[in-house]
Amino acid sequence: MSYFSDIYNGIKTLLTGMRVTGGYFINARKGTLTQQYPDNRETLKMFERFRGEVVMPHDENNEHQCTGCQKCEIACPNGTIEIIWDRAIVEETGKKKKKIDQHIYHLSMCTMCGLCIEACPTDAIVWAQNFENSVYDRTQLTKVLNQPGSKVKDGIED
Amino acid sequence: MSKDQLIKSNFKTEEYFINMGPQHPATHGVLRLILTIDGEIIRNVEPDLGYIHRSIEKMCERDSYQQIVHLTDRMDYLSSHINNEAVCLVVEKGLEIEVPERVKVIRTIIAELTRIASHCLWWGVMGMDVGALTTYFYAFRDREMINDIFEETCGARLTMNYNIPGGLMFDIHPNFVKRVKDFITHFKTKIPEYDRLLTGNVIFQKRTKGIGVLTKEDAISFGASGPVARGSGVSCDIRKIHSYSAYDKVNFNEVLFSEGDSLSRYKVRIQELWESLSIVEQLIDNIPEGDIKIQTKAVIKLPKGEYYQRVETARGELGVYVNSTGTKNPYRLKFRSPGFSNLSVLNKIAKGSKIGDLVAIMATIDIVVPDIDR
Amino acid sequence: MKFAYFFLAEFINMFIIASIAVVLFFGGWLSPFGITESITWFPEVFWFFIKVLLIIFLMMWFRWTFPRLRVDQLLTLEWKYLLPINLVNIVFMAIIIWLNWTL
Amino acid sequence: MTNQEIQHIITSWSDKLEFSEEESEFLNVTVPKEELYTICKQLKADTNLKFDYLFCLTGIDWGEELGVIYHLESTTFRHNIVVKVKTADRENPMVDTVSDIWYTAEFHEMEVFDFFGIKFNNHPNLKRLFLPEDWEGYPLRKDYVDEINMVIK
Repeated sequence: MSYFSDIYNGIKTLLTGMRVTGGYFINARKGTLTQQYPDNRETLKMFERFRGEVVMPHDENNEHQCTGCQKCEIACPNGTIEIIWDRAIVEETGKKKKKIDQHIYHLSMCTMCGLCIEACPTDAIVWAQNFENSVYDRTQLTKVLNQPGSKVKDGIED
Repeated sequence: MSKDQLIKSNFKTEEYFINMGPQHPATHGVLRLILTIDGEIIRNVEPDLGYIHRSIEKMCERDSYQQIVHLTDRMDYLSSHINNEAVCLVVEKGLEIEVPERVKVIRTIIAELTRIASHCLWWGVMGMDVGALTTYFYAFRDREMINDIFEETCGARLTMNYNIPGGLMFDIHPNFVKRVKDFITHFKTKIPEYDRLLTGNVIFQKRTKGIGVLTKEDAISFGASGPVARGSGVSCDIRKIHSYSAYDKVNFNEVLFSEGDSLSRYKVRIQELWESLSIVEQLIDNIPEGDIKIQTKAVIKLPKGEYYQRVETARGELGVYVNSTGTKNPYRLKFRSPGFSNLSVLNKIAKGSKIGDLVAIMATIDIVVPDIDR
Repeated sequence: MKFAYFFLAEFINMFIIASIAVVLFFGGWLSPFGITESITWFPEVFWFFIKVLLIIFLMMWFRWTFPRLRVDQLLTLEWKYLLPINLVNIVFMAIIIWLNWTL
Repeated sequence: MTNQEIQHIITSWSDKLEFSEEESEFLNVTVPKEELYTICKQLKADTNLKFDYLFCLTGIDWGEELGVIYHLESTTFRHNIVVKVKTADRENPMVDTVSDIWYTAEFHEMEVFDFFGIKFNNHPNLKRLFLPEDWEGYPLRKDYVDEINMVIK
């Protein structure tokens, strides 16, 4: 009689389902993955490869490693990076050498594809793990990556 | 006068249109369906697309081959790694380079993890579409572990862009193998739980069994692929037929069910979770040593000709057609996306069913709208 | 806030249903098996609320675990499964009262 | 079945076909647009070929001509063929539909119409699929210009 077996099967499967959720209700603490995000800012640690935004590290002498070769600018698919560069005379050799004036990075256009960092021959730009990028005005997302007055580290050639 | 005619002569029914979407929680994105309904019965479904069309194909015509890869992340964002792989494979085919074994194995592992993550999300959303909210949390809990693995190795959770033509962007993280093994042991206990909670459930069976039946002939003719076609008994697994990467080195079964209804499409995906898990398990212990990329030229120029590469994403067959004239940009690049062909099935199988079933049918077709709109 | 009122109504509905069920089938405010019958100062409303909350918990547990039935399937369930059970129950209760059975 | 055998079978159907295997992994056959429908119908119906799975339909702008490329596979024999059709008329290009042979072509042809403006005769529901109805021009053509939205590097 399928009518009664239907009832039996129905009740049986319902009870198995309720046992699964009931078990989790009792062991609610076990295996919790939830992170209380804004409250755990101090302890929150992102993975080292996490792509937050592109930054240009400077050392204590305010020197960076960017030679202004523009490979990142060419590699970028959507024009996120613009480099304003100049030629300056190097005192020792007396030759003209390329140097960056401003390394402009439009975070608002960046898709975090990582092609610029892949393309950089001198590792001048790296990923930062910062992800809290919300601002009230879009123009604030346009950043100049090299600090004012900085210069390229000695001995960096592309 | 027969009973039906009597009813028809006495009760006049009127067909009318309703819009489902574009901002409807059950359409899985900005997809608008124009439904012609007669009471509760669906008479016609017409999808209205293009709300998030970004014209990726046109953008590809001006981008270099390295830059195209990251655009494919944004197509089917749930199997982004497999999309990347497709473009990389077609470029490698054009340049006639053979990537190292290590690259192939790592690509395969991550592709299968992507498939598991995608099916996990689908399972949660499937449960939610038929009204069970708890499935969503359980599925996301397991998916979170995979996303963490990706984040540690690739740097991003969804739009990974880990493949480049010629290999991988960087090597796997030292923790990768351990984390994946942890995940396998964890997930093996969870799939039976999925079954207990939803698959065997009497309400779920009632909602999916015999609903939205797609016959084998229709599945082939509509160009359906992936779990949608395999639920109808069409053997179409690209991993088996046109094997790529390291799929020829692993043992796995192509999951086939012949009923063609929503339940069999559901079962295909649940079985595929097991198969993907077994593929990962076979490969994770013996990732060969070696290089992680072959250095390509900074400007890749494909020789003149036409190239076609098919891969199996979580939703079905993704084809990349590249027509090159020998310059650094493709002359024409076409993505044959699985979602687009699978969506065209919808009108055929939803016709005549109740309006409440449409959501369940759409959930089993597993629509990702950016994949359709490209 | 408008939505909150609507949703509140739903939960109030649940409470009402649970209260009716408790009063009709679960002995209302009486303690189960008379465990607190001898304590005269014990507030009987305590048992009432415990029972109501238990039933609400059961309803929520069921609600969040399982998929929803389609409307026509829900009607099938009500007319073909729940109604016959109900009728059997009435006959059974009549027999109990007729034979003067007690627990 | 090898490409030569397929070519041998198809050659007997018409004398206006051009075959090529260069620069592609599949067997390519260029079909005049008047014969497209009959050739496609035969490709599916022939018991030795049985091309029942249209897995890709691409519109393409060759500069001078517009074209449609059909990638076909047989699910029983697993052999492939690529059918190409070209039309020189850029103002009012017309190609026969194959949507009653392979149902999937219905959607794909709508997409091609949307982006290339190729009209398909006898198509059941030919309309703009992605773009709004009042969109001017066909964006994937090579001569399409849109000063506002397109950024040319």
